[in-house]
Formats: sequence, structure tokens, C-alpha cells
Amino acid sequence: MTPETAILVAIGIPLVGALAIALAGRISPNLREAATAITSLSLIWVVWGLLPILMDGGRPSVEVSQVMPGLTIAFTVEPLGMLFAALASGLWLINSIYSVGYMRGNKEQNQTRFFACFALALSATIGVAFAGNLFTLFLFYELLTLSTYPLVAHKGDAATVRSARIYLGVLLSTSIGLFLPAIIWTYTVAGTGDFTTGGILAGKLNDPEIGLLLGLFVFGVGKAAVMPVHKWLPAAMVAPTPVSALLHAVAVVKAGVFTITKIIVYIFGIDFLFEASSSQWLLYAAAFTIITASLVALRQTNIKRLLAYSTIAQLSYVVMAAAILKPLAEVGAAIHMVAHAFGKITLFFAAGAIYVASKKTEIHQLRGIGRRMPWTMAAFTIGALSMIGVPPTGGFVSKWYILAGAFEANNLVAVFTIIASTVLNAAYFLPILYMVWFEREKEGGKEHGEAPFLAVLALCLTALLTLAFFLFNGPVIELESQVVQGLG
Amino acid sequence: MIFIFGLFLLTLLVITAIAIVRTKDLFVAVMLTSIFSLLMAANFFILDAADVALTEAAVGAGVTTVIFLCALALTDDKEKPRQGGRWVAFVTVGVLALLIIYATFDKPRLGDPDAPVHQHIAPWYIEKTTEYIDIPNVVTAILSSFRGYDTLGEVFVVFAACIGVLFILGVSPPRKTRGVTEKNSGLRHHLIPQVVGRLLIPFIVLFGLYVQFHGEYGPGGGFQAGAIIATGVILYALLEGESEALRAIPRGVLLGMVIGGALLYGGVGVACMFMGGAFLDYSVLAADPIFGQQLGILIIEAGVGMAVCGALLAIFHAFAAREILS
Amino acid sequence: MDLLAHLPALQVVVPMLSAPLIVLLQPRGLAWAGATAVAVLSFAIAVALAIAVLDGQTLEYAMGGWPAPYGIALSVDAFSALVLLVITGAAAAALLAAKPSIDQQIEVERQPLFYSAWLLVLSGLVGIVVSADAFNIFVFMEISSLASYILIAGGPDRRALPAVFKYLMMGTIGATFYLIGVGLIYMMTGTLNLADMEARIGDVTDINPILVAAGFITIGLALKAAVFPLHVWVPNAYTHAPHMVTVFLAACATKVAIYVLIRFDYMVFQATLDAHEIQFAMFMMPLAILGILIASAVAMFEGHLKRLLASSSIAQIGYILLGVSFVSIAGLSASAMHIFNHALAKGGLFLVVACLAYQYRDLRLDQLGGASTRMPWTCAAFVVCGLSLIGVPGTAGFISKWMLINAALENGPWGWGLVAIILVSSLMAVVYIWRIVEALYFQTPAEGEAPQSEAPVQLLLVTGLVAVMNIYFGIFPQVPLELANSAAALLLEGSR
Amino acid sequence: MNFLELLGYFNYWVFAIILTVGLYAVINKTNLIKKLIGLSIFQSAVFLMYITMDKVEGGTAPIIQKGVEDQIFSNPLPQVLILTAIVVGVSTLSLGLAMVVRISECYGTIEENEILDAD
Amino acid sequence: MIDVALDVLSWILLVLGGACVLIGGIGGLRLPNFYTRIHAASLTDTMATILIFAGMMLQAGLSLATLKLFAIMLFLLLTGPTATYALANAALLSGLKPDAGTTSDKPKENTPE
Repeated sequence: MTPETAILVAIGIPLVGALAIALAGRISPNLREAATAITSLSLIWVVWGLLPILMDGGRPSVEVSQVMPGLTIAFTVEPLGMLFAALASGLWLINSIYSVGYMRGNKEQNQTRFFACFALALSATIGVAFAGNLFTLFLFYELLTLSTYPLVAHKGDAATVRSARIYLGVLLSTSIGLFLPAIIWTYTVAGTGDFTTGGILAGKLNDPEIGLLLGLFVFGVGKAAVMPVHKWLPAAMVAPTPVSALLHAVAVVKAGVFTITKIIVYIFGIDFLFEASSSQWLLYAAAFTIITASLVALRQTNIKRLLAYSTIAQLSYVVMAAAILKPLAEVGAAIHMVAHAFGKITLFFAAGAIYVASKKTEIHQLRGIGRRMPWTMAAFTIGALSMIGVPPTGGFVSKWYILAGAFEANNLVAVFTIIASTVLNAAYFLPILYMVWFEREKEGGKEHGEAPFLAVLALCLTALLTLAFFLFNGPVIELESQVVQGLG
Repeated sequence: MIFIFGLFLLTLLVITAIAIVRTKDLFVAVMLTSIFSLLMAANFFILDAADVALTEAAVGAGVTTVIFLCALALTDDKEKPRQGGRWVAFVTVGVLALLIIYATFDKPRLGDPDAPVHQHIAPWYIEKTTEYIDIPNVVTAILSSFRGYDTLGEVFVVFAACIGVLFILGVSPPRKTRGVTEKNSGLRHHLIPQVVGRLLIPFIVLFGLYVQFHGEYGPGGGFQAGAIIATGVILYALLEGESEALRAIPRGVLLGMVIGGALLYGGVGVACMFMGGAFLDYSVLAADPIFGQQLGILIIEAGVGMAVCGALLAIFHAFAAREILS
Repeated sequence: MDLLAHLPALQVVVPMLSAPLIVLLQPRGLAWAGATAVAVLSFAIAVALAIAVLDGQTLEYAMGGWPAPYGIALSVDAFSALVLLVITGAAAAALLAAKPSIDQQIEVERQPLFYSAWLLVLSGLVGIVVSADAFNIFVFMEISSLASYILIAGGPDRRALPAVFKYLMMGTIGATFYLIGVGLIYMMTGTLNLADMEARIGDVTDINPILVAAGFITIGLALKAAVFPLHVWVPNAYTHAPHMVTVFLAACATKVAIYVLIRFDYMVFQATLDAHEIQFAMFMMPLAILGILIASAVAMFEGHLKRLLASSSIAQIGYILLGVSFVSIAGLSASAMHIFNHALAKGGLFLVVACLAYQYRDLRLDQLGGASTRMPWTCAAFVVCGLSLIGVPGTAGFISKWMLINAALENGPWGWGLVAIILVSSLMAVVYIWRIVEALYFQTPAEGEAPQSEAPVQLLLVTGLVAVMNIYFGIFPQVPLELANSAAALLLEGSR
Repeated sequence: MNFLELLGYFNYWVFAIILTVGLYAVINKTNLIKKLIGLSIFQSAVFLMYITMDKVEGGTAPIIQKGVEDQIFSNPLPQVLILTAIVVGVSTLSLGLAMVVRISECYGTIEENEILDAD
Repeated sequence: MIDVALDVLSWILLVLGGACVLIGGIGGLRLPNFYTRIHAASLTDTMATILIFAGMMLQAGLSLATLKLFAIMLFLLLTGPTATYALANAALLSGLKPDAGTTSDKPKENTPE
């Protein structure tokens, strides 16, 4: 199977999988679970198969159809896309294991629709990862929004529908309102929208226009949840936990941040942006988002809302890292995507497991739960530490690279924000850890044991991955450094 | 000299138009509309448009008035006054009038021979009619051959109107409207109009046929003939009663006439295609092209006559039958 | 007789001559079968014409064998081929799906007349597009209008009659305005053939009557095309007409009037009258923008499903006009493309309405709650066609939206204002489409209204087909795109 | 502009007046039948405009007698167009009246404002 | 000489016909109620038809036109009185009572027949 067909197969598998799941769902739940497993496994086999080709510098690309002269649906695999696709497909397998356990445990209704839409969302994610030009990226970006809408609106009661409406409203209006004109402006100015190393806008835009176009892109990509357009993320908390996990760790948010990084690296070009004075505001916007999101997270009582605001903060880490415009910082951004994915998915799995086992959602209810659910809480601790960036976890590696990049660009604002946010992270995670392990449990609480086995299994897997990432991050870093090879 | 006649007739026309709009009684308005059409016909005749005058008289004055009266019989014929809101209409209408008057100043004067209208196509028609079709009445030549496609469209407009009225009035009235006195026996107890009618109707129908087949030589043709024959049969229906007229020409025959007329016209066109000419190119119909054209014109005029007569009668019967049912 | 030469004439003659025949087919269902066969045949002819015209040449056909300015000429070029495809495609699709819905709404003995009137509308519209003679366009405009009055009057609800009466009054006034315009031009140039008119209009000394004629023709056609201020007849006419009639008319009836407006303005007036294009743009653009914004706003707050989609049609016509008013190659090809894509999207949406109406008596949004539980396929089709209407990438609507934004960007500094307007109205479209989707999927069903089962298979198949075509032409729009581009080039270069 | 010159335009002014009278009736009157009458007047005005075009000074109806040679004829083309337009007018009228009859049966009235209130 | 006499005679006939129609018109205006007015209009019309057509036939001399004129006159003579009769009959049927001496024709108590 040549690399070109592999790309198309990678996008096709989840689609076929969605159909298979929908049909299997009619017959029996077990058959549907099997179908999900097979699809995710074959996706991993195809996507990871591309890894060796990427490692030795190959850039497979294929053009599907020429919609209009100069506007094509084309796919090219480059290191950033590869990383994101590998991450998404890997976590999808774990997430499906977890969601089987969660759904069974929680006895949710119309699970077939859930798994089918999940597969559709994955196909869109892979499409975004492998997109070769802005138009294809926009196509799959919209598909991702539309396929995740039924997931967010899963329960179907009035509250869910209203927050799903906010979710869709913000995402669609930012993408049609800001992202589309930015793309068209790029196409008219640069003549093409293809992602090329070193950027296509070099010298085609004068100074103030660069800032404006960058602004359109950053606020157009609503999924990256940069401060003014972040409203949809807390609103999406009404969804069941596996969906939140998907939203936060696996696909949606990652797609947003991945798009912004790709645009900065492949459309603007790091050096071009660095000289342009009007692009500095992005760094300040990201910094502002990090600080305020962390502050808001401090005051949260509901676990999932706390995790949501922490995600907004972490996302802006990646955006800030990209905005430092130094090669090391770009690598740091890519790595932070991976580290945050592992850490955050563990935290969400833990929150879900707690909810399944004990129906507890508020932080103050977690007093002394460590004794009852040791495995879940252990994973929760590892995840929390990774968020803070304590050495044995993956979070430390990415923060290290971002700091290195910041020092290289001797960008004091970036350095200060990273330190401040690390302190804030600690401020809202450590009390929880202390409460969970060292405080006595309140009398009269409901007796409950561990979460269902499948959920706990997935939990531990991701926790191990977080730890493993700290030790074996060589290949990832080497892959990402290809991105910034030629640049100064 | 024609200007004086024109002046006189046109002012009368304007007065009638204003009178129509102002009257409250619809019955008077319909009668005035009939007079309006007659004045129009006279005006056309003065402006050398003989065919159009005949059509306007037969179709405008004759059939329209009958249909209006049928509709009035089924609805109440008093108009309720409208309260206010006049000035909006005045403004829009005033603007439109100014717009047109503004446009009239650059138009060629009435009857000015070197106006652009008479330069380009008109002289060609007049010369070529004798050469290609060799019939005296140029209007019929253009109507049926040079612009035969328009007239085909025209027949289908009539066909559309006929099936439209049958379709809309096909639904039986929802509930008994106010009792209408049993009038379908026509003016049975009016002996004199019946006798005179029985004397006149054959001549009216004969005159219709004359107009039909005399179309190539003098003013006349399918439309006018159809209308005249239709008015004849409607007079018969009024005098003898609607059921008598239906017995003479049943509804099936009427629909057959309309469909037959339309298909005859289209069929001639398609036949020309099969014989190698373009659509509606009659010169291929016979060995000698001129005779082919004349043959073609004769057939399609018959088709038009059938279609128009059938359609107008079908429409009249649809309205009249409604009266008995309701 | 070789077929290709006669195709332009056959395109009109086939549906027209079969209309009287259909009236004779009394036995049950035969009339529908005959009408569908004829519609599919005319679609085939339209496809053959499109292929013949694809490489940019135009087919001329002298009616009755008389040379062009004297006899009536037919001409088919890229633009007319595109519109022909839309008309015959819409007719064929609507008829294929018509049987169950029409049997429910119209008594059996009136059906032959109904289907014959349907074919007359088809032949009228096709006659307008194919004809190259100003007065001939008027005659066929009358045929199509009269027949569409009949179709709309077929609506079961008594409110259909006042609605169609208002449509009749405005339609006849529009046609008569057009007739006055043609008369004025004929008075000053002495010819009725469009190409001939274009040649002779240049050397007319006093151009006052010509300008007034341009005014009359534009107002008349704007009335027929339901351009913003003159669109009041559309909501009622489309809402109370039988469902399948709305599918057909919404997809192509008003588009033909816009086609004539474009042909008249670009072929006849634009070339010769200096500064006409600026006049035309100044007059058309504000109307189009107002139409887009106000009609979308009305659609957002509308309760009845069909009336909502009808006012959204007016907004989409505003888009087409916006493209035309740019008076540039990109603008024209964008509007030609949108004629094609809107027919697909709106045709699909009204087909879904027909499916819903088969089960539900009342089409108000609060009565349609939870339709997706019983009718999953219908609602899925609605989502796809709705997305195409909004212009989400991957659907047909996106292509014309993309081209429209590109065209807007081309005309200078305040191009961005236009882009903003287009995007705002797309967001409004998101709102009113999602209101319906939420009602269909998440609302609890109203008491006793839950439908027993899906819409009939025949209706569903066609709806599904149209939905799939919405996506197909989103990804592979080469054929309509090429027709649209060569049409735009023809209209602008042809006359320059 | 001497009087005869002015007279040349008299036909067009009458056309303008009748057109506006017809349009006024259509817009302002609420009775549906009065609207239809207004519509037929509106259309007749257009016929008058076309036929005024075709008159040639001293010309007769365009019927070519065999014997007579140099005869000036009026322009036949507008007459053909108006023949078609008259029949279009009658068809629209008859369709309109059929609708009015059905409306009066369903609504009991043919005044537009009463119909609008009924729904 | 003979044709001068014929012309003079036809002019006299035409003038007389015109006068008849004029009298009918004045009658229509001045007479009080419906029946008297219809009486005035119909009588003078028929008389005027005969006079005018005779005058025109004299003008046209012996030709096809004279035959056509005679046919039209015959037609008018037949339909004129019948139409008046039908009008009067319809008025009577719809209850308009003829009543000598009333000054205006506001319909008195309409007794449906």
C-alpha cells in the first residue's frame, strides 16, 4: 500500500467504521464494541505505518479533486500532522475502551449514535491532520464541528440542547465569520493556500495587514479557545465524560491549536512573522488567556468545569509557544500538545470514573476518596502533576522546551507567564490531591468501590503513557525538529 | 383627417376608462368595459389595424363581457367603498405617468413615415409575402408563417386558460350559496328574442366560418373566427338554455376541439420537421413551396379556430354550469 | 432529420405538445406516468444540449426556416444550457417524487389537468430560456405564469386562492411592464430579435425612450423574479401551493426571470448605453443587499416551516442579484453557479417538507417536534440540504458562496463590506436552519402528533438523491462550474 | 410645437393616462372584480401604444390587392403582436374570474380586506 | 345630372338620419323614467338606421358595397327592436313597475315576481 493511498485509507477507515458501527449497533452491543475496536486498531496500524516514512524525511501527498482552478482538495503528511494523527488514533482506541466501560456503567441510551458520531469525528480529525491546503483543512474543520455536535447534545434535554447551541453557535460563527474570510484573503493575496515550509505570505503583505490577517486566523479558529472565543468549552461540559475527553484531549481542541501552529509555521513562516512588529500581540493575547483561565479555574467547584478552564489555559500555552517564533519553542508547542493530551485525558477519565462509581461531581465531595478508589486517584495524581509540569511526568518536558525557546528569544513576558501559570496550576491541583489522600471521609457518604474495570484499565494506560512520555520522548522530538530544520 | 377622428374617439375612451373606475355598481362597470372595448376596436380600425379591430370587437367586447357577467351572477355585484389610503396609489401612479410622458417627447410623431419602426423589418415582410406566400393579407402571413411560433405559443396560452378554468372550477362548491332562482331554462318565455335568435344564429356561425377561411384575403383568421362562432353558440345557450347548448355541443367535444386544435397546430410543425424543414417551415409540406405555405397556413388557422372556439365555450359552460350547481 | 440540429426546438416542443395529450390520460396514475416520462425526456434533451454547448459555441435555430431578424430565432449558449439543466432537472425530480404527495392533496379526476398544467409550466420556462426574440419571451412567460397560477391554485387549503390571485395580479402587471419595455425598444430600433436589437440600439439618436424601456423591463422582470421590494407574493404563494409544486417553482421559476433580466441587461443594454453598468449596479446592489438581510431576518423569526423556507428563497435570490450587480466575470459566474446550487439546496429542502407533510398535518415548527425518531432519513436529508443552503464547505452552496466572496473582494475597498454582509447573512441562515434541526431532533413531540412511519419510499428516494447531489456538486463541481464561467465570459465579452 | 405637431403625441398621452387609470384601479380598489377590470384596462392601454406605432401617414391596412401597385401600407408587425396580446389578456382574465368565483364561494366575499381578515 | 340629384338626395337622407339620432339622444336625457327613455332611444335608432343606410347605399351606387350595406341594415333592423324588447322585458321581470306621471325612476316597492 503506497503512502498516498495510505492517507486516503486513513480517512476512509473511520467512515466505514461509522457505518459498520451503526449497522452492528442494530444487532447487538457487543458486535458494535467489536466493530469500534477493529476500526480503531486498523486506523492505528495505517497511521503509525506512515511514521517510518516521515522519520526519514518523506512527505507523501495526494490530490483528490480540483474543485476550482487553484482550489484543490489535497492531502500532504508533514511532521506536525503526523504527530497529531498518531496522537488522535492512539487515544481513540483507549477512549473507546473507556467509553464502553463508562456507557455500560452509566446505562446511557442510544449509544450506537454516540459511537458512530465518534468515528465520524475521528475521520474529520485525521482529515484536518493530513490536510494539504487551507481549503481542505477548512472543509474537515467544519465537518469536525458538525460531527461533534450530536455528541455534545447527547442527553437531548433542554439544558444540553441550549449549551450545544452555544457550542455550535460560537464555533460556526467564528469559522464562517472570521476563518473563511481569512482563507479567502490568503488565497487572493498568495494565489494558493498550500502549506509550504517557510510560509507563502513572505513579502506579500505590508505590516499592519499581517497583524489583521493573523488576528482573523487566531480568533477564526474558535476551537483553539483563545480568550474571547472560549465560551463554548465550559458550555460543552454537559456532554458525557468520554465526549469531554474527546473534545479536550483527542480531537477538537487539539485540531484548533494544531491549525494555528500549522498556519503560523506553514502559511506565515516563523522568520517572516518574527520581523513583523504587528504580530507581537498574539503572544500577549495567549499570555492573558493563560493567566485569566487559571485564575477562573481556582474558583471552580465542579471538577469538569475546573478541568475545562485548565484546558483553556494549557491550550494557550501551545499558542504562546508558537507565538514565541523560535524553532525550539515550536518544538515545545508540538510536544506540549502531546503531553497535555495524555495528562488531560487521564484527568477526565478519572473524573468520569468518580462520577460512574459515586455520582460525585463537586470537589469538596472528594474528601478521602483515595482509599475507596486507589487506582483512579493514583492516575488522577499523575495527570495533575503532568499539568503542573513536575519532572517524572511528560508535562515537564514540554514546559522545558517552551522555556528554552523563550530564553532563546529572551522574551521576558513568556518566561514570566510560564512561571506564574505553573504556580497557579499547583494552586488549584495540589489542594485537591491533599484532600483526596490525607483527609478523613465524611460519615454517612454512600459506600462505593472502584469504577468498572474497563474504565480503570484505560485510566492506568494513559497515566503510564504520561510517565512514559517523560522517558521516551526522543523519536517525537526528532520528528518535530524536522519541522524547524531549515529555519534559523 | 384621421387625427380629428382619433382626437374624438380617444377622449371618449379616456372618459369611459375613468367612468369604469369610479362606478360603484359592478354591473355598470362591466357594461362600460364592453363599450370601452368597442371604442378600442373603432380606434384600431382608424389606425389601419383591421384584424386587431375585429379581434378586439369579437374577443374584447363579446366574450369578455359574457364571462364577466357569468362571474357577476355567481358573486354579488355591489362594490363596497374603500376607506382612505388613496394617496399611496395616486403617488405611484402619478410617478409612472410622468415617467411615460417624459419618454413620449423623443418618440416619432403619429404616422411619421420615416420612423425607425417602418425601416428595418416591416418593408421586408410586405415584399416577401407576395414572393414566398403570395397571399393578400400580410398580417395573416406574419401571424401564421413568419412568426408562426408566437401563434403556437398563443394557442397554448388559450389551452392553458381552458384547462385552468376547468381545473379551478372542477371542485364542486363547498356549501349551498344563497338560492339562485331557477334560471337555466334561458329566456324560455321570451318568444321574440328566441325567434329572432333562431333566425340570426345560423348567420353568425356562417359569418364565423367565412372569417375563418377568408383569413388569407381580408381581415380575419383563427382567433376572430373562433370568437365569433363561440359568441353564436353562447347566444344559443342564453336563448335556449344551457342544457340545450350542451346537448348541441357536449363538453367532451369541446375539450376534444381544444386539444385537437392545439395538437393540429403542433402536428403541422412536427410534420415540417419530419419532411426536412425547420419546425413550422410549411414550404416543405408540398412540392411547390408557395402552395406548401398556403396549405400550412390553412391548416393551422383551422387549428387555431378550433382551439379558441372550444376553449371559450368550455370556459363559458364551466361558469354557467356553476350557476345551476350552486 | 438529424436530431442535434433540431434539439433547441425539440426542447420546447416535446413538453409543450405532450401537455394536451396528458389531459386525455384519464385512468388512475397514467397521467402522472406520462408527465414524468416527458419531464425525464426533456431533461435528457437538456443534458444533450449542455454537452453540445460545453465547448463554448452557441446553437442557433431559425424557427419556420425564416432568417434571424425576420423570423423567430432560438439560441442556446452556455448560460441558457445551465438554466435549462436546472429547470428540466427540477421538473423531473419533482415529478418523480410527486405521486404520493399529489394523490394526498388533489382529487383523482382533476389530476390529468394538473399534470398537463405542470408540463405547460415546464415548456413555458424552457421556451423563455431557449428563445432569442423579445416578444417570444413574453408569450412563453405568459404560458409559464398562467400554468403556474393553475398549479398553485391546486392547493387544498382555501388560503391558496387569495395567494394565487395576488400572484396573478402582480405577475400580469410584471409581464405587461415587460411588454411596454419591449414595445418602446421596438419603436426606437425597429426589431425584436435580441442580437439584432443589440446591434441597432447603438445608433439610436434620442435615447430617452430606451432608458425608460430599460426601466420598465427591469421593474417588470424584478416583479416576476421576486426581487426584494416586489416579492410580497412569494411567501403566500409558496406556502399554500401543493408541496411538490413548491419544490418545482422554488427551484427554478424565479430563476428564469433573473436569467431574462441578465440576458437583457448584459446583451442589449450594457454594451451600448454608456454608464449603464454603473446605473445597473447602483440600482441592483442596494436591492440585493436589502433583500438578503431583511428576508433572512424574517426567516429567523418565522414559525411556519414552508413560509420560513420561502422567505429564505428571497434572500438567496438576493445573492444571485448581488453577483450580477458586480458587473464582472467573477460576479456573473458566481451568480450563475448560485442559480444551480440554490436550485439543488432549496429543491432538497422543499422535498423534505413534502416528506414531513405526508405524515404531519400542521407544518408549524412547534408541531414538528421529535420528527427524527420516526423519520430519521428525512431529517438527515434536511440537515444535508440545510448545510448546503448555509454554505458549509463540502456542499454545493459553499462553492457559490466562495465565488461570491471572491467576486466581492475584487471590487475595491468597500468589497469587504459586501463580504461582511454575505457572512452575516450566512450566520442568519445558520440560525434559521438550526432552529428547524433542533425542533426536528430535540423537541419533545406534540401530543398525538407522532407520525407512524417514514415518508413513502418514492419520495424518500428522490430526496436522498438530491441530498447526495448537494454533496457531490460540492466536491466535483466541474461541469456546472465550466458552464458558469463560459456563460460569464460570453455575457461580458460577447457584448463588449 | 404647432398644434398638429402636438396632436402627433396625443395618442401616447392617452396611452399614458389609460395605463395609469388601470394601474390605479388595480392598486386602490379592494373589490377583486374591479381589480380585474382595472387589469384589462391596463392591458388595453398597451395595445393602444403598439397600434399607434404602426400607422403610416396615408397608408391603408396591409392587404395587398392584386391590381393596385404603389400603395403605402401601415406596419403589419405590431398588429400581429397585439393579436397575440389580446388573447393573452382574455386568458388571464378568465383564469382570474374563475379564481374570484372560487374565492367568493370559499370566503363568501370578494372584498380583499374582508378576505385578509378572514384568515 | 342624375348623379348630382342622387348625391343631394343621399345628403338629405344622411342629415335626416343624424337629426333622428340627435333627437333620440336628447330624449334619453330629458325623459323621466326608464321606460320612456328606452322608448325614445329605440324608436329613433331604428329610424336613423334606415335613413343613414339608404343615404350610404345611394352614395355607393351599384356595387358589392351596396349589397354589404343592405345586409348590415337588415341585421340592425332585426337586432335593434329585439334588444329593446329584451331590455324592457328584463326590467319588467325584475320588478320595475311602469307608472305614468312619476318624475324620477327610483324603483318603488320592488315586488319580486
